[in-house]
Amino acid sequence: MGLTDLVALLSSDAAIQIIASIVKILIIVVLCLQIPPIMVWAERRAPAMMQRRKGPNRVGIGKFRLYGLLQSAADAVKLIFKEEVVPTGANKVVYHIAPIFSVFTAFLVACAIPYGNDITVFGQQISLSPIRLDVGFLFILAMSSLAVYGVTLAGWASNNKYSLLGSLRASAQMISYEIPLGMSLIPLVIIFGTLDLNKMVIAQSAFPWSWGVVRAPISFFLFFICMFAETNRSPFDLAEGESELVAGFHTEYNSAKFAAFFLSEYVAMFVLSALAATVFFGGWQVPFVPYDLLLKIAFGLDWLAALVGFLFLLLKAGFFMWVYVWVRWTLPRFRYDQLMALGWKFMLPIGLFNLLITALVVAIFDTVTRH
Amino acid sequence: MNPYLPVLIVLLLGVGLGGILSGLAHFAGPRKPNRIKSEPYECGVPIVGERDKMSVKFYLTAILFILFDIETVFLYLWAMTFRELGWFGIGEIVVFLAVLFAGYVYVVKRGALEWD
Amino acid sequence: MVSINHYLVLATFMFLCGTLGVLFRRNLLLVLMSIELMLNSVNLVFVSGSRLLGNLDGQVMVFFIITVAACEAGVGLAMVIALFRRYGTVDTNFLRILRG
Amino acid sequence: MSQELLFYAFAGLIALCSVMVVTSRNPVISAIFLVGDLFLLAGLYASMEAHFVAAIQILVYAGAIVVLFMFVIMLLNLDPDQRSQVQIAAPEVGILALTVIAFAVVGGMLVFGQPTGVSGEMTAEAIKGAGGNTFTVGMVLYTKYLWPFELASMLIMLAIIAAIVIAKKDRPKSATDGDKRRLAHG
Repeated sequence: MGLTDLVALLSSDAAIQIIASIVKILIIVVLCLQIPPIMVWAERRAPAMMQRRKGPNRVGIGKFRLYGLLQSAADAVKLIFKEEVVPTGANKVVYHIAPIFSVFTAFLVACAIPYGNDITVFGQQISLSPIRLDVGFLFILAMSSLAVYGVTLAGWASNNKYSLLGSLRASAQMISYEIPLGMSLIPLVIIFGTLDLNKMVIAQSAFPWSWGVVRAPISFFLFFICMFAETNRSPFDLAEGESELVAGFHTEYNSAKFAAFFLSEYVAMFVLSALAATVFFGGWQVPFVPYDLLLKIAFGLDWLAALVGFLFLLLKAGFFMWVYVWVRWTLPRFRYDQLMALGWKFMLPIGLFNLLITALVVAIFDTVTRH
Repeated sequence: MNPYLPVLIVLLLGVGLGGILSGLAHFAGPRKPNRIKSEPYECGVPIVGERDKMSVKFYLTAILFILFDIETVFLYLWAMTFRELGWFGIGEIVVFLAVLFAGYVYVVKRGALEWD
Repeated sequence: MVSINHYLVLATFMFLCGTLGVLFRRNLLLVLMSIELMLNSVNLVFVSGSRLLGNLDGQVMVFFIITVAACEAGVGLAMVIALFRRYGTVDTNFLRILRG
Repeated sequence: MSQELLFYAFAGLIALCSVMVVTSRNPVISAIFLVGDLFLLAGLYASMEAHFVAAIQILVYAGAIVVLFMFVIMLLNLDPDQRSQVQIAAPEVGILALTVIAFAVVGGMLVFGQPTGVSGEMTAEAIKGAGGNTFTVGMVLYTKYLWPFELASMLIMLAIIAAIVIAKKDRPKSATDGDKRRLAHG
């Protein structure tokens, strides 16, 4: 095969799409790999700030200490070179595949978020969410429901009572809050009439008064609580309440396998933050600057406009990531019965109520505008 | 291009990455296992008792989860067709939810959601 | 082109696996899982039929089957738990003895 | 061509997973293979443009039903099956023989021809034009299958009640919340 053939093959429409999707996926995966180090750093510096102490500030390159940012990198290297200890009596196969389950579900969900409006490359329309499906919404819910397996299997395979109890608590909590999570998003499907996340972002427009949070405030309230419960974060972190369960389901995991759980947990946090930004806060829309105007400002270059939108999405998601850290160092932990009661007896009825109210309001609005 | 092709790529990549992390754990670190080190963690004391049998509460939570999950899926489908069905759809879904809500009230009354 | 025969053969094989599991496994949980396998093979036939005939009823039917499967799994596993609590086993051979 | 290749890959894996579900000695391994089976089936559904069914296959089947199985396996904390001396009793063998014969007949029929039927108009293109797979499935469900849909709610409600009646242990009546509080405070 000559060089010209190769060029012809690579510039065919299908090839451009496939190469583009591989590039998109790699970008998102690399982005996701950056999240844990940055968040670990934030989770050390933030409480230090709140408690008037310094936090990690030593590790750096020569004289440049970068506020201790490299501490996380050092930790990552350390984790990889630790000895792996598999507890006796563990189910070896399941013990080894549980972290894999956690990691790939987290990445699948992360790739389904729309990171920008469609752009045109070599005459091909390319969507800026690596996985773009008509049922994108259901895809995200489906894949995040698979995340339970990583937790359950890890706890079961470790042959440790703390692990088992922690994993059962964590998975019961995750599945309990999946119901209000799913239910809180239904009103938005009613309002925007689509399951495609990018279409939802476009429908929200650049103006905050037509964003999801204004149109469905109760939904946002429910979603916000579920964000914390789904990721087992404080104040709902009983699954790893260190005072009673050592470390929860990953008590027996160490070295790089622990890092895998760590990674998927933080990616899951990022995904929920990005989902909140996408569904309730206009996603990649720049506030008050409609996309057409943005395109004009960006000299008509759609990739530049998309990049700006991408940065704004990261900013919005980053805000929620910060809220995660903030809440962790502010609120005390719930009790398990309180957590379950909150999910089943408070959020579920409110979710149903919210759904019916939204449906009624939309239906009345439609009926009125039609006449 | 098939829209599911990226799903496959991400799946392979994710599994690969997880596998690499698992493999690193195996090969990068030192390996000096001994009997005491690889005992299940019990705060440093000899293991007490057996692994507990879990409470049936977890099972009850899971079964309720399944049934309400199905309901959520029905609701998603309904939300998609909401504009088309209008008031007729609302009537349908109100009947559907009323029946399920009766079940929910039974669950609460029966105390299946109490954790103690 | 993948014809409907391909799907039917695959579904047949899955159904056969499920049947074997139901008939010969002694663990009640495995029996229930085999039933799920059989239900899934039926779903596969429904979806491929729906595509062949250009008719969405098949997909709606799959939805109903999944609903029924969820209810079946819930109640079936509740019975497994009740049996285990009373007899301390989920072995079908043992449970058959009780029939007298 | 690539479609066929993909189908054979998926079908092979599905067949393998199905066999493993039935033959594994450890129920947890069976459940993991069942998840694999469901995942791959969702892939096949997606390749047949049944996007909605593919999504709920994972959301409900893999994400909920098998989780329940997993919970029960952990709840019972069973030992892996002792190599079961497969009990071959007459009724089972009879049923098996009948099933195999039935499937042989089906297979023979498949060799000689393809099943056909009255074709409807919901081809892949028509569905795309009518608002996508999810929307059209929803319309069929909420108009043509109105009564089955309402009956499904009854079924779910009954399942909820039945599961709780069967599985829940009754608490001794005396230990009401008030009593417990009194006990807790001495």
